Amino acid sequence: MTMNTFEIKDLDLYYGENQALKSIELAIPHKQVTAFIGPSGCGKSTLLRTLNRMNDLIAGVTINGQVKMDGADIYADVDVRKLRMRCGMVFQKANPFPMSIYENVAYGQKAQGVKDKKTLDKIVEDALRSAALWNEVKDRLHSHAFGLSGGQQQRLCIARTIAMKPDVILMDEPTSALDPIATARIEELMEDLRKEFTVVIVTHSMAQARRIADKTAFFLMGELVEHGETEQIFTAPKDKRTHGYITGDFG
Amino acid sequence: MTMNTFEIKDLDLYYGENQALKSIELAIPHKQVTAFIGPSGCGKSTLLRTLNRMNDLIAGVTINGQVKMDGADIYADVDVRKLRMRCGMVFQKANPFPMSIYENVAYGQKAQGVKDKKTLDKIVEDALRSAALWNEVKDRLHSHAFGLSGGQQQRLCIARTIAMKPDVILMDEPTSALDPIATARIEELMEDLRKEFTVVIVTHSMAQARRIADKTAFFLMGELVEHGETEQIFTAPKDKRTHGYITGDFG
Amino acid sequence: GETITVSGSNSMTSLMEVLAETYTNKTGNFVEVQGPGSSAGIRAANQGTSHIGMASRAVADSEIEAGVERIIMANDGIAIVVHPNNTIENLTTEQVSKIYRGEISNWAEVGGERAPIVAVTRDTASGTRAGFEDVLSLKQTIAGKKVSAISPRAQVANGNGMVKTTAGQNQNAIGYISLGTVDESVKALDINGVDALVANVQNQSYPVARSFVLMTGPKTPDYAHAFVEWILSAEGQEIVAKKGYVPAK
Amino acid sequence: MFTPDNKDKILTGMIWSAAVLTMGFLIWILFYIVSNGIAYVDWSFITDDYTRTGDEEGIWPMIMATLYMVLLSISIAAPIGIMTAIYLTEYAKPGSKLVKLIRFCTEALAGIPSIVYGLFGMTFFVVALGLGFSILSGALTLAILILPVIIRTTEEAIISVPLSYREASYGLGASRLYTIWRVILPAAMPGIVTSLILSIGRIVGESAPVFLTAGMVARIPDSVFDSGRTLTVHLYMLTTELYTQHDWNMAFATATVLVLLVLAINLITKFITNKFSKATY
Amino acid sequence: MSEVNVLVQKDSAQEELKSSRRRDFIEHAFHALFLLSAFIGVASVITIGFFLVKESLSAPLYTGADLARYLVEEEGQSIFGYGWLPDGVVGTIQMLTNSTWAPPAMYGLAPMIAGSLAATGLAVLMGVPVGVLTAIFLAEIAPQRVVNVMRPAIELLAGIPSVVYGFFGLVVIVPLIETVFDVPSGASILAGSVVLSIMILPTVIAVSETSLRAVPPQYREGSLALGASKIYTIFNVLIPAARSGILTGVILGMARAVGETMAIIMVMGNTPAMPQGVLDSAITLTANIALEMSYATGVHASALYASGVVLLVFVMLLNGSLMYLNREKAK
Ligand SMILES: Nc1ncnc2c1ncn2[C@@H]1O[C@H](COP(=O)(O)OP(=O)(O)OP(=O)(O)O)[C@@H](O)[C@H]1O
Ligand SMILES: Nc1ncnc2c1ncn2[C@@H]1O[C@H](COP(=O)(O)OP(=O)(O)OP(=O)(O)O)[C@@H](O)[C@H]1O
Ligand SMILES: [Mg+2]
Ligand SMILES: [Mg+2]
Ligand SMILES: O=P([O-])([O-])[O-]
Repeated sequence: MTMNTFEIKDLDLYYGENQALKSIELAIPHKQVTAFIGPSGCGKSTLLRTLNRMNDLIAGVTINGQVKMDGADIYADVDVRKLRMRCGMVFQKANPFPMSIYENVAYGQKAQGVKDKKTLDKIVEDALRSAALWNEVKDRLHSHAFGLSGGQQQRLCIARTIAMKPDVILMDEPTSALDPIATARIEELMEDLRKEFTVVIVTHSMAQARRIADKTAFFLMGELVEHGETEQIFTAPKDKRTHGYITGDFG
Repeated sequence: MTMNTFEIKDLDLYYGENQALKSIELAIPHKQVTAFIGPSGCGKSTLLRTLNRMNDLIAGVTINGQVKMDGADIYADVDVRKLRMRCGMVFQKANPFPMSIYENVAYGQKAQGVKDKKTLDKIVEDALRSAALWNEVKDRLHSHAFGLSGGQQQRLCIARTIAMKPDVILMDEPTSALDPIATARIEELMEDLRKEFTVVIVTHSMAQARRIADKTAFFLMGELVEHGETEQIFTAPKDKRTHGYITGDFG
Repeated sequence: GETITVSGSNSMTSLMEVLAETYTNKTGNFVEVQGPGSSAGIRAANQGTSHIGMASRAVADSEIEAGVERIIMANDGIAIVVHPNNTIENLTTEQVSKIYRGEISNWAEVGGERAPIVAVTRDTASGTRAGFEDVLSLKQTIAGKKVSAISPRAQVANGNGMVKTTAGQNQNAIGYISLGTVDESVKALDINGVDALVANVQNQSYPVARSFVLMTGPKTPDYAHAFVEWILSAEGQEIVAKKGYVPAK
Repeated sequence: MFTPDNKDKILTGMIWSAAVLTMGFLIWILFYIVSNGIAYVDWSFITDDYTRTGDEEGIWPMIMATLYMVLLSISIAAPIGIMTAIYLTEYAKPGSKLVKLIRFCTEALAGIPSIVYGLFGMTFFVVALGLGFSILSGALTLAILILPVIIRTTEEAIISVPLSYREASYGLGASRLYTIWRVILPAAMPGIVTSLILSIGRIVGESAPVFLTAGMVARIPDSVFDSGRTLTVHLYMLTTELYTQHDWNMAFATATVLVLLVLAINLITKFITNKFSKATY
Repeated sequence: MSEVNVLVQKDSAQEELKSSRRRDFIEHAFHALFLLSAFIGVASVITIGFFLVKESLSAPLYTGADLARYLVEEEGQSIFGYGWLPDGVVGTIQMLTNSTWAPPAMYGLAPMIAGSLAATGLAVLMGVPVGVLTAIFLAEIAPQRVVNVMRPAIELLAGIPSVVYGFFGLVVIVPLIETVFDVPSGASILAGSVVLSIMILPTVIAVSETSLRAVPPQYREGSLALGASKIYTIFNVLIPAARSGILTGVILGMARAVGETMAIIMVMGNTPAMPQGVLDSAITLTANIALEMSYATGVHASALYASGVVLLVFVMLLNGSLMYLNREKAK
């Protein structure tokens, strides 16, 4: 039996009147990479943001159904901040804070009240190493994060997330704004991350899903059409619509 | 001998210091569909906007090299307004004006000083027919354009362009914000357009390029890597990078 | 009708507006009254920018150009006012002068309770202030020029009403206002033992008084002169008396 | 003691107290003015003439003078301001020396204290140009004073017109003028209306530059060359000449009318802006 | 299609694309009109500056020649060291540093400069924190319903004429200060700055709120996704990111405070003496102009225009520092 980090049951989500997710049933396994694919507007990002309750920030969102993380219902008795510390998130567009590289990585720990310089130094170094960024920035930790290239910024955001020592990393199209070389670096990095973390990634590139994901879930207009082993989805889809999508008939 | 609508010679384009196009050499043939593909930020939109001098609107753009339309250098002694009337443009996000459907389509003609109601009525009807929108809107020509769906708005923008009786239609990811059904409608429409117009389309969907384009040009980081017959590009690319891109190794 | 322009003293405007309105209703000639201050009135008369200038103080020969005439239209006492709760009833002119010079700064020094004095004066554009300074010799010479001797620590109010509001709400305040505007919200002090009453101004026993002066120049038209004459007539002077000022005749 | 949670609580407390303080001041001021004044505001107070002989004590002439002042200054400043904004956004090369000069000057205009406008207006319009104390002198002075408000707000409104409209219009071969007239100005209209109404608020609220240029005659002006007393100038004069309880009541009543007027202007702004934005979007 | 045909078509195409001067005339005319309008603002500033400077020139000249001599001979004040400078410069220095305002003899602006600076400074000290925190409340904390009520209310605060504030200050704040601080007179710098701080609130709040709302949502999301609390996010990410906007609000508020006249006249006591503390009365540059302008002539009037120039310089300095600080940010 594989362990599941998330278990989603009968999840509906509305933006005001507009239903963006329709009775989603999905289990996301522990220490594996799960990819969400599907055409624009199908609800991939929405579902991802449901996992760390990022949708709480949007006014008028209604959620029905259940999302369990390690058995605990995250929409019931869970401290949102703790939940978000355990589910780190990396966004489509790298969004480092307007401060130094060091401050960016230390940010989450400082927000929890960690002040000790030694502890922070250690955490920052470890996180930057895990994000494969240490060698590139170790001599300019205190220069501004905006001086980094797009790909480096994205890795910085990953480092910032890793520094929180999360269990899960949620990524929303983390490479779609990057050039091929930077993309390749991030994908390599993900190979390492999967050893330690449960990774959920939204991507519009089927090639990418195929390269990095263990499991793939295909969405269409708010519905989860099909999910399963990545190889099976791409080579032997059960649903006609999945087939249509991966062969490029639409989207 | 095929005729070329555009002939681009040794074109460099800079946004300030930053070079976005590097010595582009490309001919765009008459009454065919040419697709620009390539990863995000590779310069597809930039090149497209060079063809009707839309980049003139952006401060700090420097252009070196030559773009000829039907033999006339469009960056030399050409009236920009006339050029733009001959090269209609359709954008990624449908952008109808905040006025009625009729006014939207008549806009370009009115801007040229056409006032006669009959003439305008005729032009509007013809354009809406060509854009396969007439049946859907003929009873509400004077209601607000924002009441149309996304796909209808995009066809309205195409109609607006056709009403100018252009020679060329430039399209920048015209379907990327649309759902699969609306996309299919636009692609059908393009089948008709190719009979009358030279069409240049930017798309991020290789499947779309394959479905609709006669010629395809592949760009990478500001360079034109390869161009030729669509079939040849997708089945027998000459450049390793093209091959990598279309097989999904990156992007 | 014609429009007659009158400008100058702020203290005189309320009286002048009543006169003006009565006159307008009577003759149909409109009288336009602007009240920025006495000095502006003198300047307006000199430059001929208004038909009639107003000053609520004596106007020296040196201040006016040839051809400008001065006509006293009324006399007015300047009441020295304090908060109604103040125990002081009487001050001498010398005490008042010292208070304003800043040499006396506590009510105890003049027989009152132990409390600091808050002296309130008018702005330097004011004729009331100039009249007050004249009577109490509050002038000094600096660099060969005559300037006010009122302490720069005295608060400056830009109208009779502002002085009255301050004196009426601050127990420690002392101020001076046109006698015609005194009411129960403040207490007018006796000066040198003489009550601040219109009658005492008339018989010249109340020392702090000044004249309301009208000025006409060579450019003043006849219909404006007619207005001045009307003010000096029995009918005009009756209004002056009714408003609480001392008629000139 | 200063755990992150406690710090949060303290800061949250500070934020709430600041908001409460702000609202408290507002309610205090409004309540004080209106509660003391509303009893004396009635129809005749608004529509009567103002006389010093005591038979009529209305504020009608001041309302009229205020109205004249508003109309005249707006009709001078609005076209200039809007056209300047158009120049800055649609014609001038961004970052050029000329734009920098114009922007520096409008910013300087925005920052000049209103008393300095008064000084200038008195020296220039009243004396040098010989316009005298008149509605015209006042309106010209106020027109310069509100110019930066109109320019800045209109500029903001024009800039926030989506680039896509511009692209579409130019893409259809429309000229710059046509694009401005048909697309940009209509879309920027709510912002322009806001700027005008902000300016009206400013005109209604100024005192020093008004009485230094337009004078203070409490009569309905016959023409723009007559002097007039605006409501705010009237209130200012009332406050410097408060003699009797009755004067106080009149001052509070005038202040109440002013506050209500400002409130009305704000509500009209909202209304018109909403209407325009519904019409275009 | 034959080659000849193609060539003909190309020729006509070339012809068609040639620029024409048809409606260009109207375009140019309007361009000129717009440009002309833009220059009216420039012309106004230049005219205002020119008039003020021209009218103010005789004051420092006079004070330079006469006053300096007087001060040395009779008051024993030292002005040595300046002797070699031109009269105008000596006069300007005298005017800015001398603390006696006694027209028509002495025109020291120091008390008014001090009064303006103290009242403005204190108002900023009190008003800015309250304003910025209220802006945070509106942008980040308050529920939409509260915002819908508060924002128009604050706009109303912005639209109330300053005379009304002055009136309120005169009858409410001034007596309040008398009782609370047990001072002889409440008409003081403190009263002035309390009134000013209320008056600058709307500016500070509106501009700060706008810039807080303009902070890209990615920053907020990024921070919250790291498990930071809302308050931590506000103070550690949002405020630094909105810094330049908040600064603009503060500087605009300061400009408003420096320029305020009518409210200040009613509550600050207007004493032309150097203030010794915040509970002292004081006069500002603006109040002094408003009080004396109506009658001043000659050198006295020049001195008032000169205080106008001083105000103008203040405002330009504020504008300049704003530009400078914002440029630092942009880097
Ligand atoms: N904040 C929001 N308010 C209202 N509707 C929203 C919001 N965010 C998303 N939606 C709608 O919800 C649907 C799903 O959006 P979502 O962003 O999850 O799609 P997506 O699959 O991530 O698409 P993409 O590939 O373009 O990122 C869309 O129809 C979208 O318009
Ligand atoms: N207005 C601009 N100012 C400065 N740089 C720009 C501007 N527009 C585009 N660029 C830069 O020029 C390069 C090419 O951009 P372009 O928009 O042409 O790419 P694209 O191929 O259309 O990408 P996409 O698929 O994301 O639309 C990018 O690096 C982009 O950042
Ligand atoms: Mg998404
Ligand atoms: Mg593009
Ligand atoms: O009458 P005054 O206002 O000049 O004192």
